[in-house]
Amino acid sequence: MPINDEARVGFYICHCGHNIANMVDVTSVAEYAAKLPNVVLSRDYKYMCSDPGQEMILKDAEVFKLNRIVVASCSPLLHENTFRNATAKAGINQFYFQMVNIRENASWVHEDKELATVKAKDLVRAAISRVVFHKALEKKKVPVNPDVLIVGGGISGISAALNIANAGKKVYLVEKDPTIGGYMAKFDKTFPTLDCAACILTPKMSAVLKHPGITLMSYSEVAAVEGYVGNYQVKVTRKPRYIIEEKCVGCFACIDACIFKEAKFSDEFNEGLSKRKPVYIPFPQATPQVVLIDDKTCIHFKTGKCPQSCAKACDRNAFDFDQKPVTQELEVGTILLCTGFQPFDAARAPYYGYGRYPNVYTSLEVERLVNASGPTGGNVVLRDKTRPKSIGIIHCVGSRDEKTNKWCSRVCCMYSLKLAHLLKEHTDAEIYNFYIDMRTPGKGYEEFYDKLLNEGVHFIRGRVAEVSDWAINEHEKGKLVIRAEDTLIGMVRRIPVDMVVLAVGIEPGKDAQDIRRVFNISCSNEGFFLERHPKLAPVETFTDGIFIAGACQGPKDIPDSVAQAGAAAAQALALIDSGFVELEPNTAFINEELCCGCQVCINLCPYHAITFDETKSVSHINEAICKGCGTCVAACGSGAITQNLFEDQQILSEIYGLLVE
Amino acid sequence: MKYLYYPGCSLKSSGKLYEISLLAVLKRLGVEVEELENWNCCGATNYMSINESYAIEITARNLAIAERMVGIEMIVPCAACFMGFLKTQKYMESDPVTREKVNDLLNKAGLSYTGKVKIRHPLDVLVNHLGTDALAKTAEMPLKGIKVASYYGCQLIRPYATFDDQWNPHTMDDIARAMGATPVDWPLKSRCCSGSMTSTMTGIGLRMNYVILKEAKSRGADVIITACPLCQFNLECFQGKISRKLKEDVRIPVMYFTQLMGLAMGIPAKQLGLKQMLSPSLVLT
Amino acid sequence: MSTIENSNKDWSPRIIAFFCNWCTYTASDLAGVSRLRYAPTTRVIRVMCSGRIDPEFVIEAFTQGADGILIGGCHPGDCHYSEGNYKCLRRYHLLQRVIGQMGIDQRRLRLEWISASEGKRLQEVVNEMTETLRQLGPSPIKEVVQTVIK
Amino acid sequence: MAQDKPKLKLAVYWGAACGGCCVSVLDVHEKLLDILAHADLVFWPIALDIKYQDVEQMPDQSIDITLFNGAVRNSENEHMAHVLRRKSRILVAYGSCAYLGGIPGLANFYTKEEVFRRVYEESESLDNPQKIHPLPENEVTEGHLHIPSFYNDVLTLAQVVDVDYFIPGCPPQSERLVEVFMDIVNGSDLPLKGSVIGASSKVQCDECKRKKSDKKGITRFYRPWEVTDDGMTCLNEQGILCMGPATRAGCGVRCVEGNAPCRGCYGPLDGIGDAGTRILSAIASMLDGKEPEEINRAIDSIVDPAGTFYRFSLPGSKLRRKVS
Repeated sequence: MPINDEARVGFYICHCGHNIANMVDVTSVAEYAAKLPNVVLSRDYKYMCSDPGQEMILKDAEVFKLNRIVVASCSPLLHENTFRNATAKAGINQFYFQMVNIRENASWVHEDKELATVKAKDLVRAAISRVVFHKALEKKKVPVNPDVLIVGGGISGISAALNIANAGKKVYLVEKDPTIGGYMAKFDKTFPTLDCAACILTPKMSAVLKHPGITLMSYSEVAAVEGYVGNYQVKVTRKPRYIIEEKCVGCFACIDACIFKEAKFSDEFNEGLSKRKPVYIPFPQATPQVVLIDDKTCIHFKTGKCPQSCAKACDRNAFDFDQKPVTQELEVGTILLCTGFQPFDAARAPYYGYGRYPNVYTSLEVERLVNASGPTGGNVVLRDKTRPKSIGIIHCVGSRDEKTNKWCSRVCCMYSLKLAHLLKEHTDAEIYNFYIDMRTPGKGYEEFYDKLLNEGVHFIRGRVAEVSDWAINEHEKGKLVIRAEDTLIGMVRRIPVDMVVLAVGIEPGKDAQDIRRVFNISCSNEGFFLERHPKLAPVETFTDGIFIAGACQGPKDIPDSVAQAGAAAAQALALIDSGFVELEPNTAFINEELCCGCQVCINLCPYHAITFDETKSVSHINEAICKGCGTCVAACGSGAITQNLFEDQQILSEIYGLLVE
Repeated sequence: MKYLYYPGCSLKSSGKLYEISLLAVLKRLGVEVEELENWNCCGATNYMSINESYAIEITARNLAIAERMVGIEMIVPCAACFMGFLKTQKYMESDPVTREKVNDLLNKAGLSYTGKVKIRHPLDVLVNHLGTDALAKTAEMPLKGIKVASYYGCQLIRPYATFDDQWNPHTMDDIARAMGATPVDWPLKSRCCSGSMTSTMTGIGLRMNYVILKEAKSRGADVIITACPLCQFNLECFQGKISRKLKEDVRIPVMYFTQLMGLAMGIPAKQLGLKQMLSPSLVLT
Repeated sequence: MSTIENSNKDWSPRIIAFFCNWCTYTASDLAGVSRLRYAPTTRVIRVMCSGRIDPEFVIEAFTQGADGILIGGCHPGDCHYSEGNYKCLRRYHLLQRVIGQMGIDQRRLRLEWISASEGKRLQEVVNEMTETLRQLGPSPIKEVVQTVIK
Repeated sequence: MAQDKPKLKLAVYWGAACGGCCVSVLDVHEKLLDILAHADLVFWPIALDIKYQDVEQMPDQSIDITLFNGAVRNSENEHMAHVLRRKSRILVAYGSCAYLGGIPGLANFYTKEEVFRRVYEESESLDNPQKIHPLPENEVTEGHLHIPSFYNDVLTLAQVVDVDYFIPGCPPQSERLVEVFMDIVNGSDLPLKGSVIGASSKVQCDECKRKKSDKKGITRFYRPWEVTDDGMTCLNEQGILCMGPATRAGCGVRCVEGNAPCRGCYGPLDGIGDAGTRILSAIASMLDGKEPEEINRAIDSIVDPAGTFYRFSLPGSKLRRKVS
């Protein structure tokens, strides 16, 4: 292997409290490193990332004339920047630094201290062997476009949009549905304060609409995203409403005039509990207040033989039956994803009879039933219009179950309590809550549970086995029988009720995987968007400049979603107000002296960063476009391409260091 | 169309009428079957509860013999055999230790099994392969006005079968409908018939059969149809005793779904074994 | 000689693992955070994308004494750089042919798609590969390369 | 003038070679006279009757330049390599075999036993019922006989002795030889020790006149006779596997000019650790297909991938030979 006599390496190994020191013999690694070529200094320290730890690097660099720094501690994804900054402060180019991951990659995953120590030594040797060949590089600064894209107009997206717009930035809020508001708009009351959801949400919805800094793009979806942090190009496709949005004032004359005198199509907003016409508005406070036509049910689109009475009733000529999807391009610097969740499909738990017994409802349907603006005007009646005298609420439907979703959906216990209270209030029925564990961690939540206990609601602790109409006595005739183990009394119980409410859990949205691909972020195993760090970077993603908030990241109630939206907004604003981003200089470049112009590399680049210069007959990489994957480097037969930070010699030295003592 | 056919012990003895009627119906439908040569017990109940690996091993032998008939799927009508086959396949597919052990034993016997045999229940073949439309065309004497309670028992569709909805199975209802009868919706389709408990813990066994018979009757069913020899046996043989003991008449015809089909197809009752029934099945004819 | 051979434990293979920054390296971090225990046989080299992995790195690692090489990238369709993993896949398959012809057991080189959330998968793959290599025994490559037979 | 200077002493030797390199020296044609005007040939087995003993008795460092062609295959090759190293001021590995192992180096895909079995037992033109193999040492009535022993591994010259320069090519282009020689005669600054000389610092494609584009997307490869070459487009783009993208130029793109794909005899550029993996990676980077099946279908159409990529460089590669 080639050598570099100039390099003077300072090596530091971190105990990370006991996190590393318990499984890796840090003193022996430090002693070992001290004897390696180029190493001038080797130390171990309790917490390298602490101020004294970083301070130590600074002082040593001066005293020992260090020009390379290697720190063995945690993952570079966590603290590489910390130590690069310390290196820079010590007057050494920050890229003369290499980090060794002996925590996530060693101490936390191994059980044999001796072998873990051997592994740590190998990794340290590799880093020292590599850092010697590092080059001084500069981070490139690029300005951040201050405009922000927010995807999803539920409570998270709305909150974030207002936060950012109030800070004077331009926001594009893209919502796939015809209206913003999300699931919260469907709720009657919110727990634990029982304030009316509409009363607190609709002012925010109209604030979004009126805010000069917010461009609301409803009934639209993001089709493509290109670019990088600070400079994203986004394509948004607006679906046709067949109504010119700017002209419609929401007078609803068209709806009255529709050729369908009676509404006959399932109303999505009311969870199918009522009907709507082909021309409709999702709900009275929908924002924007613009009607739309459902082209799957509209006679005009189905047969072309409709007198278009709706359009004739419009005195503002807002109808345009020829509308097509329109794609608009936006330039933004940061993106917030607030794309929410989907409720668990109760039909996937067939033992509870949803879809089979009409009086089995999902919690969301019941939200509409108890809602004063719902399909029954808040009058809780069954499908046969009778009022239930007994109601069973089954918790954890689809949640905490190996067969469906393993996770706790976090909101169901609380909303079940809320529904129990509201149903009791509306019907005075006997209410039975079937729960596995009652989870009420939140401000005022346990108190709310206490309140319900005193309201005479029954609580049965045990997982429900099935809901059926199998009556074994007169008492059960004509009822739905809930069979469950009552673990507190150690018996199987049969509770006959008139109505069953299934507390369905929270799942990743059905388009979460598509969204993830469009925005180039990751999902966790269950399909929720993956945060950069579960504790320290809960709203960041692995793609710089893209943040996540709300239930798209994991089950969350309204207060948590709003808080997270605030956090994401603050992160975006911090990025915008810093004015620029520093790009990792891991781009590739072509040595024209060696390039033969074979053009093998050109099509490998997904960003079209490589172009062929006809006059010089060589290829050229535009480093502003290059994202530093290094795919072209490995393809070059001439070895003419070099990737900064990942040069062949650096990687080969690392391999050599790992394997050869 | 040709299938291999694994009858298992029940269809040659207590469930003889199942075999007779099944073969008659398949013949009428033009489905050719060839009995698996030199077959042995499927390993259900006794084996399975005492030594599971023996049960798996002997079923694997049947699979290995079947695998020689490349490309042919095998019909297994008995619910216990059917589950035993699926269980064996599942174990051999997912557990390398079992697979290795079983293969060793098979090799010693000059056999081998690579997992290529597809096991099908007659319900699966009839509904998902032939289709209810084709079945309906064969119903020369549609069973108009007859209300049928379909009863699957505990092991036909759980936990391994995929040809029907495990929680609310419907293939027998589909067949009944195709035969012109009216299926009744009832919640005990796949409740346990108590299996062999009718002989070991008679009180409990009878009680379990009682709830099934009673519920079917109270839902207005004229007949219970089933696809399991043991279910048929329990429900039919003990209904008199149950009625006497509980002083409540829960008697109702209990027949194999294939017998019901045969009737609708106009196959003479005798060829369907209906004359050998204990419950008053002939009222239907 | 590797440090592992010097330890008095039973022989344990050395796997050089090339992990892409966005998926598999993150998965290995996740395995760490989740305290998933696995065999201490891997030595990870982080690259930005599996597309950066030059076949020469693999051969170099073999000649320097690696018993196995594990390449980890994002699942097809999920590459952070759009399609780098496919380019890796093409090189991998061609390289597999060549190492096969070179008399190297092809099980010594393995490519796995492991996403950022699949810490568990990472654990399984490392343990599986360790077991496979244990059965294959120490790689003869380094010795063959260094010992000229006249 | 040149005549006033003492003449240089020049030697040419062949190890495991086909003779082509020696012919390439002759191929300088009338330029040979120029060379001989400045140099005396002191050793050249193909042309002059000078015995090994004569060379062994020459004073050390007395030969100015030795062109050693051919790989090191047996004890005789190795012995002469050591002798010539000692006797020469400048030792040049001349041609692909001495440089990287060359075609004889492909024998490193086999062991000595396999080679002998093939040659002395299985060869179609053989009549050797007793399966007699040559013995390096043999006692006969006339006395003790010995022949050079055949090595299991084919070696490059540099793996045996210290080499000053490398001139690649199978064979090297004669013009290049003259240029190099005249540079030495004219006292030009000699390149850094260990350099590859008489060749370009770029790869073949740089000099290749065929039209190249960024559309590679190869779905299968063809052997040259399987398709009609349009004579204009990059051969790889036509699916004819050409080693040009990773092979040093300097030959004048002779093969491609003759409508045959480059086989890689000039070896890789400076700083490339392994010629085979370099071209492997470049070729794989031109492939199309995202499914392993598609990719493998394309790869199936490469006849003998390892033999193709390491055609001239196996002994000089990282792995050096087949492992087992």
